[in-house]
Amino acid sequence: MSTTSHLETETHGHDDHHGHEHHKETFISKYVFSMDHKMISRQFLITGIIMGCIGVFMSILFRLQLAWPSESFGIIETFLGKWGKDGILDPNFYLALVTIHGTIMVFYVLTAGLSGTFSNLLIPLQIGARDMASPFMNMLSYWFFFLSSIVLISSFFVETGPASAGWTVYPPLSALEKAMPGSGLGMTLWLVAIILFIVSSLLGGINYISTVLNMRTKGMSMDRMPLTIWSFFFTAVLGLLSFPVLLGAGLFLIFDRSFGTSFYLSDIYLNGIGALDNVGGSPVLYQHLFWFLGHPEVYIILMPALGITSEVIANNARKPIFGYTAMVISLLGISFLSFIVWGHHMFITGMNPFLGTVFMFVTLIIAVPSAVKTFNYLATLWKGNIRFTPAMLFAIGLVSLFITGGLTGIYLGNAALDIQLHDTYFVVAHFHLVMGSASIFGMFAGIYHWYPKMFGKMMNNTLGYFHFWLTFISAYVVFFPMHFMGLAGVPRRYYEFTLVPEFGIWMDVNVVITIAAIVGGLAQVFFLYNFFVNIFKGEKATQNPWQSNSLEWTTPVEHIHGNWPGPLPVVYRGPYEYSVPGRELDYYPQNIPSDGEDDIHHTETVKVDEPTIETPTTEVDSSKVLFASFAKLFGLNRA
Amino acid sequence: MAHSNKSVEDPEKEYNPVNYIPHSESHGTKEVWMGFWILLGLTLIDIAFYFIMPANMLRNSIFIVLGVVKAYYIVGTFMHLKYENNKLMLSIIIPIVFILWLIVLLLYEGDALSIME
Amino acid sequence: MATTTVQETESIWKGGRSPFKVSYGKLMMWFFLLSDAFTFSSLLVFYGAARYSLADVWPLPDMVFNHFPLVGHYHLPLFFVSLMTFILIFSSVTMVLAVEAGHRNSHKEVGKYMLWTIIGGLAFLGCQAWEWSVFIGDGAKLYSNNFGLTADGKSYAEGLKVFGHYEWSEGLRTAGPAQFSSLFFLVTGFHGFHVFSGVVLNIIVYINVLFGTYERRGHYEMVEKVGLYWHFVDLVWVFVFTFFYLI
Amino acid sequence: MKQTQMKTFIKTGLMVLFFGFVYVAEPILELKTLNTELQEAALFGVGSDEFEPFKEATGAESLKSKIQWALYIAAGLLILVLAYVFDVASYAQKLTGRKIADANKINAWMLLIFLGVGMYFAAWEFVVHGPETKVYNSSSEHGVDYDNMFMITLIFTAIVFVATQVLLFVYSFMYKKSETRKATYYSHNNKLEVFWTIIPAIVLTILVLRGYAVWKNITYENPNSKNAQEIEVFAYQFGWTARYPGADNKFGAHSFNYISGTNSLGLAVESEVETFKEELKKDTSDYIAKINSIDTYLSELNAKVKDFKKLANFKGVEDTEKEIARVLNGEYKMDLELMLRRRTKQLERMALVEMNKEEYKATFNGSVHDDMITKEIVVLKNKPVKLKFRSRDIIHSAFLPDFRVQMNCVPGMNTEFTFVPTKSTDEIRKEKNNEEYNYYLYCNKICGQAHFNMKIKFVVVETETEYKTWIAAQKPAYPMQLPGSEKEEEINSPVENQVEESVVIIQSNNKKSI
Repeated sequence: MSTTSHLETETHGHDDHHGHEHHKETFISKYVFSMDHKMISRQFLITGIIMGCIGVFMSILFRLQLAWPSESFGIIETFLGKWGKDGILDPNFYLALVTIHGTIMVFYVLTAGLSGTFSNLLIPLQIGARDMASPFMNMLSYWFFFLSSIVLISSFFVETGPASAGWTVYPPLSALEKAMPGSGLGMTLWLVAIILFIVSSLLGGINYISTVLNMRTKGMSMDRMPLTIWSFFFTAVLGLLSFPVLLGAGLFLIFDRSFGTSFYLSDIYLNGIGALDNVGGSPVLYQHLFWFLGHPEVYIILMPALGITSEVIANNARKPIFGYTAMVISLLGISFLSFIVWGHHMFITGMNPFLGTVFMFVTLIIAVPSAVKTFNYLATLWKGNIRFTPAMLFAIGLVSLFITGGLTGIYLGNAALDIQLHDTYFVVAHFHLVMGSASIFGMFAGIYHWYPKMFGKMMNNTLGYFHFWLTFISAYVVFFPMHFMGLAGVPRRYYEFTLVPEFGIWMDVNVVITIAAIVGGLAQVFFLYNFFVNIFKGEKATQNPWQSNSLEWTTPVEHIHGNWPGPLPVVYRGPYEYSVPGRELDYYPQNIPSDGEDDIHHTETVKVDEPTIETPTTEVDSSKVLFASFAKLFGLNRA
Repeated sequence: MAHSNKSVEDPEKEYNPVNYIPHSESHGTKEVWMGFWILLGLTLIDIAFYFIMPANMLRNSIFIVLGVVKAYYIVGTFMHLKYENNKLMLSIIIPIVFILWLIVLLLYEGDALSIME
Repeated sequence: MATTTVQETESIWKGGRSPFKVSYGKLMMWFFLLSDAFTFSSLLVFYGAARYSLADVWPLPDMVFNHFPLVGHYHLPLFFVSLMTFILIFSSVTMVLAVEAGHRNSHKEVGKYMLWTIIGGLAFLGCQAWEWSVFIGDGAKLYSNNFGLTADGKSYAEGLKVFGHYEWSEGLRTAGPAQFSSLFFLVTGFHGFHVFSGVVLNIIVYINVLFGTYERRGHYEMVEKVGLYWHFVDLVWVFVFTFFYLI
Repeated sequence: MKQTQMKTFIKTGLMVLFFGFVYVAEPILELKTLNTELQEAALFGVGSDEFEPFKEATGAESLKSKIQWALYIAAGLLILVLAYVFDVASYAQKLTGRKIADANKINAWMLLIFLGVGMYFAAWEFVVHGPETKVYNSSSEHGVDYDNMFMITLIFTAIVFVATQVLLFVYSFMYKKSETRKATYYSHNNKLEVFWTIIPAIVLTILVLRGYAVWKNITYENPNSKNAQEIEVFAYQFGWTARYPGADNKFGAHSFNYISGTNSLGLAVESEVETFKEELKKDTSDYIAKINSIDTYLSELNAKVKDFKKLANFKGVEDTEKEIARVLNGEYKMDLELMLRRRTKQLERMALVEMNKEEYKATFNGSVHDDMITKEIVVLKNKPVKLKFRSRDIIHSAFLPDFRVQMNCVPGMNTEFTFVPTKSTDEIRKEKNNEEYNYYLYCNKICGQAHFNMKIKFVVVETETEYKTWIAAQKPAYPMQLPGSEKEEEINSPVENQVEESVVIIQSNNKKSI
């Protein structure tokens, strides 16, 4: 590119943004208002980790209450002040802790911290782009997220306390200021924070989608994209289509709260006030709109973790991921189905029971693509040559947790079984395993795997192993017994269980769970130390420490604007060509031309790209037919 | 974008997808005015039905169908989607399925709510 | 790139180019609009469900939106809102013409049509302001309204003729479902907010056109992007018109 | 890992531990001084109630909690030491070049051990906690279907669970890294993939169809729905009341507009409604009067402040000044206006209903006068019962875990659940070997601070005579007034009583804990 074009591009900045190596950077433009996707991903990650610490700490505080109800804990008074007088947690604040723990973990850690971080880091690097399509919007996306975090945290310093109607903030509880203290200013701040978050996710989402579609480098066809990119792509689509509905639901709720409308309110008599003048609304409609977001949100959380796991497992097992096509189709299937099943969260909320039947039918279909993914992971491990890096261990942990938590979904998706299990600890166990722990594990796998790329340093493996084993064991000890509590009908969000002998028998289990939770929380110290100290003191990373195929490892260790110093790499094959027969090295980077084939426009020779051990058969393969129809639909061509 | 077009033409230069702006051709103003008259006509038909027919389910469905037809002309002609790549078309239109599903279920639910009250 | 069409479709997903043959900016605008369509859908679907559940008591829209400026109390349902629709569609047309002129790199024409579009948008906003003020004057509040009809009111409404003079006396009207007015305010307000931001964007683009920014850049894609947004606003209005006024 | 780095880690850990120790030790010292204070108090005869709750309790309790914290910190230390030991090994390996510990092998073994131990504990859980879970121990008719459904699902999922977990960990172990072996290049097998797509699909179809049958029979096609005994369950923050339809088997009409201090369920009792209307009218005029006399109110408040200042009642001064601020910034007036609007609207709504005179009269039919309001729900064994749920303020969820019954109570909406109890309270007591055991209906939807204590006793009696005696002992809440007779005085609002009760429990609970 000539200098004139540089000048031109700088005058209208949104059109071009790469090749700025000579561009002078101040501290602010490099570290604070950075438009470089790698820096933004680091910002997302660190904010996410800080929010995660807050969220986990809160969970430990309320676990203390559950294990030793009405026992005094100095730590509770130290941190919560008037809400923990004499070291005893206030019942209202217990609900606030539960609510904010949920909100932080779901939105701030697992949506922004996981998908925000890795989408930003990996999308440009793995598809061979200089940066995101619009770096400016990318920056805005982070800063909206940051602002949103600040607003949410600030609700702790409100006199009436933060929102405490559960993370789903069902009206009328969340809509009536007099129904509980947490529904006052704290709730307003919650809504403001979530709306800012929606803006952030929207800006991020459209950026990720158009980057993936438009900015792949030469040869990076859709079927050569790493599964991480596929999962980020679908995640972005889910966020793009579902968050606006939450915006609608939130708008109605704000109007109900502040302007006296009755969208969700009807026939209410409040103690101390009398009959309210709201008639004709329906709280069930809020639940519909909320869960139209809420269910895809579950997959927004989980899918990036699954994508990261695919990459990490294939890389460390030194094998191609088993059934790439099936993996993509099941991601697509999960994304599609996640939009039409939201009602399984409301089987017994007064929704028309016939709709319950409809939702049950579509819900259980989701188990099929999930099962396919699991089996494919197992087949990938089979006859591999597995290297247990901490990332790999976390990926294996994810698969294990995903199986355990996913299977309990079959119970909850069944309307009949949900009658007993709804809102009990069974639900808590289910979603903490399948989307909580599993996604956190995916996030850790990603951090351990791409840390060398993010910071140019290596993390310490030993600390990583300790971190993994303690976290893994405590995750199971915390959540596995909860299934049994739930089956016995122990309701969630109860401040204490001692008042009823029926639930009192679970006290010893509660103690075990709490101790495991504390151990699990402390185990994160290993990670935090490992993470933050190695940024400065870690061993310098080599360019491709994991002998990986994908493009991000072809960039220099030191970050530069525009990612590649020379021209963009050209891609010749899929990302999972590990242990290709006849090759000395057990990996085959995507950008290395194979012999006798350096012109990618030759469609005939592309066949060489996919060496299969199967002998070509003439019979029609049904899955190929399925893929072909998809391919036709989206113009995907496997040459 | 002058320089980007250059880079597309010149294979030696690095290809830059960001600056890729396809040659957008003008489809003339004829179709635009055509679209305008159709929309106007449909709106007038709406109004005609409004005054001629008594309010019932059939009339409502006519309105909805006409609304969808109007949407087709706005999106197709004005927003140019008819002339865009058909994959772009599909990726915009397919997600609308979810909205339809939401509409069907919530109308059903609204009906059920009215019975319950 | 002298390839035949067949080969081209085969290789468009191969990377190194846009598979949709659009720039990233336009793609982003499309996806933003898709997202926004979901926002509006959630509002309108809620409207549908609420209206369905209150079908028996829902006020008749033609008994409410039957004013026309300067003519006084004559029963003119749909006339004013048709005018608003016409204004918005017309501004959409001028927007397309601006885009089309942009394709021809005709600096002057783009400016001219942009100006017309801005005027159309402002006119629409003015109409909406007038309609709101009449609506509020009739007794609509965000949390209540008096558009329900008593038994007498119903027979009076049935007897009303188009172009006929009318007067709501005591006992004809009563409290209607609050959702009627609150949804009207919320949805048309949200739409009006979109129109307003569209006008602001149009003005920014217009100023850039006047300064020749796009001429220097060599293409008028910005006009196209803003145009997409503007048409989307029009699209939403089609449905607002259908659901709030017609049905 | 560099050893220096490890050292830093240990150092930091020790620092943290040191501060932790100081944190723990500090109150122990404090406690001594507290004790002397108490002794002095005893010596010089200071009233014990002044000191009692605040010193002694916090001291001992916080010591206890500090000890717990000390334990956690000790656990943390153990972990640190382990990390150190482990890392010395790897450092020594680097130094000597000999393999002392192969992390890859260790982790592979750990995974295998984890599988074994984990499976053992999973089985242990099933054996030990399984029986506590009420599966195959339901007290209702549909509970049997439910349990069968559950068992089928459990069998399918357990098989998949064991198989996949075993494969996952065993494969991980078997195919751990080896220098001599190369991974097998095996990227896909379409037949296999189709196979494991179809198998789950078939299994899930079976589950869905069965689940559909059970769900349908419980909810919208419940055969018992027509002939069931109807009981209305009314939820409010934080408690429940039940209403029995009485001899005529018909519930009287109700409206949330009619809810008043003496008519907590908002029943259409004409006398109640009339008096309540008068009350509301009085309220409205009161609010109007208050709005009109804000200035006098303000001067009253100012006078009050002066009085309090004279008395040196700082709390009073503060409160009154707050109130003055509220008046000055208009909040006071806004609140009053809001309340006025609410009352006016309520009256308007009541008037709207009254517009149709005949229908309005018809709502006050006789069926309300034999309705009985009770503080517990009593039903007869083996007789279908239909619970009709209503909520006064926010969403609650009626949950009877023993019966596999749950349904949300939504304000402005009527929900219901029909089921047949098959096990009486006596039977379950015998079964549990617990004479105190009771069925309860709990709240299972987050609803505020006393959510965890919102329950009502649910009794299943064995015989019809028992049921009849109980019913006979209940008095109608609003008996038919014979013209000229006095209204019964005793009937208080059961709802209000219950509310106080639950608040009291919270307070006593907190006291106990302090």
